[in-house]
Amino acid sequence: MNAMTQDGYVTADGRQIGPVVMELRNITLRFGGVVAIKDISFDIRQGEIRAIIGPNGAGKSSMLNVISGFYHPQDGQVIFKGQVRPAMKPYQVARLGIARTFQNIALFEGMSVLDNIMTGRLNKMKAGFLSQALWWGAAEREEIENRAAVERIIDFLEIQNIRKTPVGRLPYGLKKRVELARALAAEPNLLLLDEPMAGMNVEEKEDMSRFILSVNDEFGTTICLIEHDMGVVMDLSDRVVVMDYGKKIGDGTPSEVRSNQAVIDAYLGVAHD
Amino acid sequence: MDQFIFGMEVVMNGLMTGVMYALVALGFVLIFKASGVFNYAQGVMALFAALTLVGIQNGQVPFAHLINATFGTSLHHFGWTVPAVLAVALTALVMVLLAFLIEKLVLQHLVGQEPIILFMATIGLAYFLEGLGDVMWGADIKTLNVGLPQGISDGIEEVTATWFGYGFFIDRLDLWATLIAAMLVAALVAFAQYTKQGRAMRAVADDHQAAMSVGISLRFIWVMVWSIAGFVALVAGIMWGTKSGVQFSLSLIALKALPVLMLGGFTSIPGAIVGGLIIGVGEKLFEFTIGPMVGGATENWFAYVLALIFLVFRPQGLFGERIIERV
Amino acid sequence: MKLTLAALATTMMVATPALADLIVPNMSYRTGPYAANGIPYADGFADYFTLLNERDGGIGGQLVQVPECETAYNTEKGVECYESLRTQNPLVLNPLSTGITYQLIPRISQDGIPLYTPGYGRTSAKDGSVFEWVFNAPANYWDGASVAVKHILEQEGGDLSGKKIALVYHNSAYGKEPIRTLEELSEKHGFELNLLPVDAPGQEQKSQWLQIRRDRPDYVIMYAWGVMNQVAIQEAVNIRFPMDKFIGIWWSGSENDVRAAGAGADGYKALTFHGVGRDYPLYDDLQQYVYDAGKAAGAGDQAGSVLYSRGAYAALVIAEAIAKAQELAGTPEITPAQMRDGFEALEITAERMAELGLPDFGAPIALSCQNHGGDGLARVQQWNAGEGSWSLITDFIEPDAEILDPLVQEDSAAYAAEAGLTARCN
Amino acid sequence: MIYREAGDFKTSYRDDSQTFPIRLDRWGYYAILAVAFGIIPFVINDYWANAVLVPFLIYAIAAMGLNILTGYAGQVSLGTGGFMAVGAYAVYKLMTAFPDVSIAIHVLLAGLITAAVGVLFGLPSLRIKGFYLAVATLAAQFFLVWLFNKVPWFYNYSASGQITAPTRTVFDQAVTGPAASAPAKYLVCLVFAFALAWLARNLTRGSLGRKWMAIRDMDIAAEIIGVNPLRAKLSAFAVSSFFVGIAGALLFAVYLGAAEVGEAFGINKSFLVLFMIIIGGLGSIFGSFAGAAFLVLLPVLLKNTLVGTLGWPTDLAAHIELMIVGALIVTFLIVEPHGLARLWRLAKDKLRLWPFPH
Repeated sequence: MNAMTQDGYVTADGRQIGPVVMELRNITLRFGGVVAIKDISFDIRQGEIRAIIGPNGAGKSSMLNVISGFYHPQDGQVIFKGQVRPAMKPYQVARLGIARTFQNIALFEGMSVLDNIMTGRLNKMKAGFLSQALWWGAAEREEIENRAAVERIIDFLEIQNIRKTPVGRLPYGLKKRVELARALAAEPNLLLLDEPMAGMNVEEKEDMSRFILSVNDEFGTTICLIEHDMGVVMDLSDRVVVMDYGKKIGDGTPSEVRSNQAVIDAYLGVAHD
Repeated sequence: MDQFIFGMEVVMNGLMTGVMYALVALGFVLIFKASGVFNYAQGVMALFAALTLVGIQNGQVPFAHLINATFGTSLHHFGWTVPAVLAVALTALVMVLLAFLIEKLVLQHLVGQEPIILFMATIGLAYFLEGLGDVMWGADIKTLNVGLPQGISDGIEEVTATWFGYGFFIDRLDLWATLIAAMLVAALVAFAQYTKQGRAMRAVADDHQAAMSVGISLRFIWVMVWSIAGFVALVAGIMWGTKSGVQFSLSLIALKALPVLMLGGFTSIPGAIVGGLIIGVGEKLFEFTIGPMVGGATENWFAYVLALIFLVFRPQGLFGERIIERV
Repeated sequence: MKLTLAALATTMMVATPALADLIVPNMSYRTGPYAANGIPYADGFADYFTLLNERDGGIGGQLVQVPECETAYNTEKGVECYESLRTQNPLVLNPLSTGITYQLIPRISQDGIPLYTPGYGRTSAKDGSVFEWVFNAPANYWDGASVAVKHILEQEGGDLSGKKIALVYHNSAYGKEPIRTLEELSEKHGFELNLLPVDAPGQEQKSQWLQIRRDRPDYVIMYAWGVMNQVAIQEAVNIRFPMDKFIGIWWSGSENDVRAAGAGADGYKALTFHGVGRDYPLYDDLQQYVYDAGKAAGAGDQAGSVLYSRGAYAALVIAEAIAKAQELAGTPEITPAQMRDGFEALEITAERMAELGLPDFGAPIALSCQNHGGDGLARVQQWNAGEGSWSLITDFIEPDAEILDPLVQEDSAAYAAEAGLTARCN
Repeated sequence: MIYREAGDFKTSYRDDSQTFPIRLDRWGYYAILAVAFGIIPFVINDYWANAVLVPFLIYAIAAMGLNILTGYAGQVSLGTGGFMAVGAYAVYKLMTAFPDVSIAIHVLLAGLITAAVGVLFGLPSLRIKGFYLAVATLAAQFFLVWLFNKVPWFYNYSASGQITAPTRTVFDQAVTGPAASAPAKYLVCLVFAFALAWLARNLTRGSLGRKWMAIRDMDIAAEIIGVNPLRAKLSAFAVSSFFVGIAGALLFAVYLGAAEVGEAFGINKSFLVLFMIIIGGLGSIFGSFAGAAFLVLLPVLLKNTLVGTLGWPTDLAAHIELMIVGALIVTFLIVEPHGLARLWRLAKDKLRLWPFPH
């Protein structure tokens, strides 16, 4: 990594990374007496692929849930685009341009692939109630416009042939891809991916990695992803936060993290014995 | 002061009524807990059980009307009567047979379906049983008498009269219902805790898949649970039927159990009992205090509103675990 | 779907009977929540016409057909029944449900079919100048309330001032019927009226009876139906309310209602507008021509019961009205409009009742264009639990016309105004 | 060989998202409409209107309403009877207060009033879910029935507490009251059913419908992708109640002509409409019609067959009718658990591939 400045940095493969989009400052999250996250701070910059890694139970998903506004931390601040984000409902967070996928796929099983992806664009559809009821004017127009946008994503993720299939019938790997499509359909500023490669075979993982990279590349989307599989993440991400037992034990480029003793211990299980 | 004493009498009667509600709710809970089925037919099962009990007791010829209409005969009774205890036992057997048939003909074909579909199947079952009960035993009102006492308990009236200067009314049937309900719950708990079948039942309630993987036969458990629920329906049918006679309306007691279930949770036996008591006392007290101001007959809706208000503050019900939302 | 329609079409054609007969449908309910009451009524209704057909060859030489239609006491099935029966040209309908009656009143008025609702239905239909097609003789709900109070007056030596009377009622349109009348009467006689509604179906009445136990009203009047009857009587027994001070309307006074409460119900009183039991000469004929011939309706086990008697009585009044209509029209094949004229000229004297084999069974009825409801006479019957039978303990009691007539006028005038009718019979 | 998508290419997204993408379906639909509007009104008699088609159409409207709430938005309700009562009493008050205004407008207003009441009783859905919500809606059912029975203003202080629909007209044709002709009643109900079905179709295919379905399928995920659960659920309650209110208004004014709240709009009605949508198919507008047809037509058909053709005693017929309906429900479930609509779709899928099933 080249020198980090206020405005960003240039990655190893020569992409220009912008200023900080989201900053998490001293986040602490408790469930009853259990501390899930303890005093963690890090930031996410415009255009980068940021990974949060750590063993099972490290608090990664909780961290993602804090970012996506599903959990409200007891202490600390979430600063989005330079402003402290007040405690919001999750749907309000979505409207700020933050989209996500889920570890245990959270697709709408009763709907077709197309409809699922269209739900990603709900916040872009503003037609009034009457227009929708009569299918007249704005409603029909925006349906067609948004359909066109969704079709571009469908093409991009190569899922044209399953468009009309109910998602309940899809295999696991495809479901993950549809979920990514739904998140992309929202044209997010910040895309959160919760273990996008969990449970996939090698081939599917390669496909998914390719998609993540090209999303970042083609749409310039900032991505924050969680993985516990270190190998894939190191190839994919620009900077990595390492968590263990709710604490941050490392933060830096993949190579920096890889040589961090605390991280190695955490992954080898040494520190906990 | 008079108001207060009368209020106490109302509360006590409310508790007794609550036990009667809990008896009906219990059947729902058993089946829901063990098989995840919301058994809409529970009320009709109570009616069917009570009809069968009276029919057996009086030596009625089942399907008499159908047979007479088809063959031009005029059968009515066998001409014997069966002692109450034996009739109850025979009816319990019929309910076991019914459970077996339900499993064999309905549930077995619907294993692994969504709850709404199983619920729907019980709707079909309710229609069917209602028709069957009528065809088998006729639609007239039948007097049910298995020897349970009814009427005011003199002892309680005297004691409270010396204490408060006003003798409380407690129906002896309600006292018996309380006793029987307590015995029933104790028996169920003992069964669930100390017998092999009971433990298997609890295992199934906890986790279907896991239970099946350790070799518990789901089919056997379902037959067993439906049999027990059939027996509970019989007990509820006896209690309610003694008071009102056995007739179609008996199946409507299910409606009295629903707010109890909301309050107590669909999966908790203590919930059903405590929920029943709260609903019983709550609706009686409301009718007693607020009822006269709004014109009375509030009990039907107040039970639901009480349960609703309660749920708004505690969505998981009385004994449910706190719901933590995850993604 | 196509199949459905075809099947329906054929079945409907098959169901149409020969046109020459007199059609008097039996809108019954042998299923549903009130089946236990519907069955004896329907049996009595059917058996009486069977007797006329078998013994007399019908009425005026015309056979009476009694097509039965099951309503299950459900208004929507009632509509279905009405529409299917209407194609058969019925002379008169007797739906035995206040809800269905209300629904049919506008329709039959339009279609010109008489409606006969003895002891139920719309009270103000008594006013024939507004309700041309509806007849509710011999008595209605308001008559019942008044007769009950008169009976109480008699018991109390003519003075009710300072007495308390509680009304336990089915919380529905039917149950609320007597309230207005009783309020007027309480003003007139100076008794205190206590209203205790019970929500349908009425299986749980503890609150109401605890209140009665505390307040100790001198009398309880009850307007209940179905399971509410049995539970109320049981609760009254439970709190040891004196049963002879507990008076039910005629719909709370069948064997079904008292039997479940056993010996405790002994002494319970109910109103009735007809006799009860098999001690009438008519039953000899019924035995000979109907029961022994295997032509009894239903299971044939209801003869002599209160509701069987009521069904038979309704059939009797209809039969008499048919005969009168035939006489007026000069032909045995009468139309519904002639049937209405028959009702309006109907006169059943005590002698005629004796002639029919039912001496002193019902009060004399004399109707006119104005008066479609008779004189509203009713008597009190008392339950004897030991013998399992009702006995009539009073003669026919006349209701308080002074109170009732203005109420009927008021309600029928309101209906006339709402429906835009002008009074007839002038 | 004709029932094909192939050769029926869609060249625009608009064509692709139309209601009946297959040409033969489209023709079938137009044919049904032509018969319903062009032929039936001229041949219909009173029996068919009052005993079969009018109740069928009204229940189909109610079923669509409940299906929007339960089938699309996933909120189980047992308050349908109570909401129908709101529609019925609203239309009664409006009819008697403003006799000169067209009944069609009264019915629509009754729908809107019901929608407002529905939103009020929908508020607990934010906290209470699943079966618990279903039971909670019973509070609305019992309370509303009690209210209409108890407050004389609702029934214009009539002595009996019954409400009776006076004669009102549309285009000078009486559609309520005793003078209404069979075709007039039928056509009014048909127009409402058709228009509302079209409305339901539009609402469920657009963004609002997707919000409802997202809430139904996974409410947490829906919220995280930006669906406001409060607005989605309440809008479902509002639209659903609007439909149900119109059904209640028509049921009282056009079909029954007179009603008493406990009898006509009791808990049985709530269950009946719920049964219709689960038998017909949750989340399907066609299913709403199919379920209503099943539960309205089947008993009439059975009754006419058993009593009319076979000559059974009416009570035996009624009891056995119950057994047959129950057995049929269970059989359908075992054959196809997702309702008549799914059965229909599967049949079509087979046909689409015929004669080469693979």
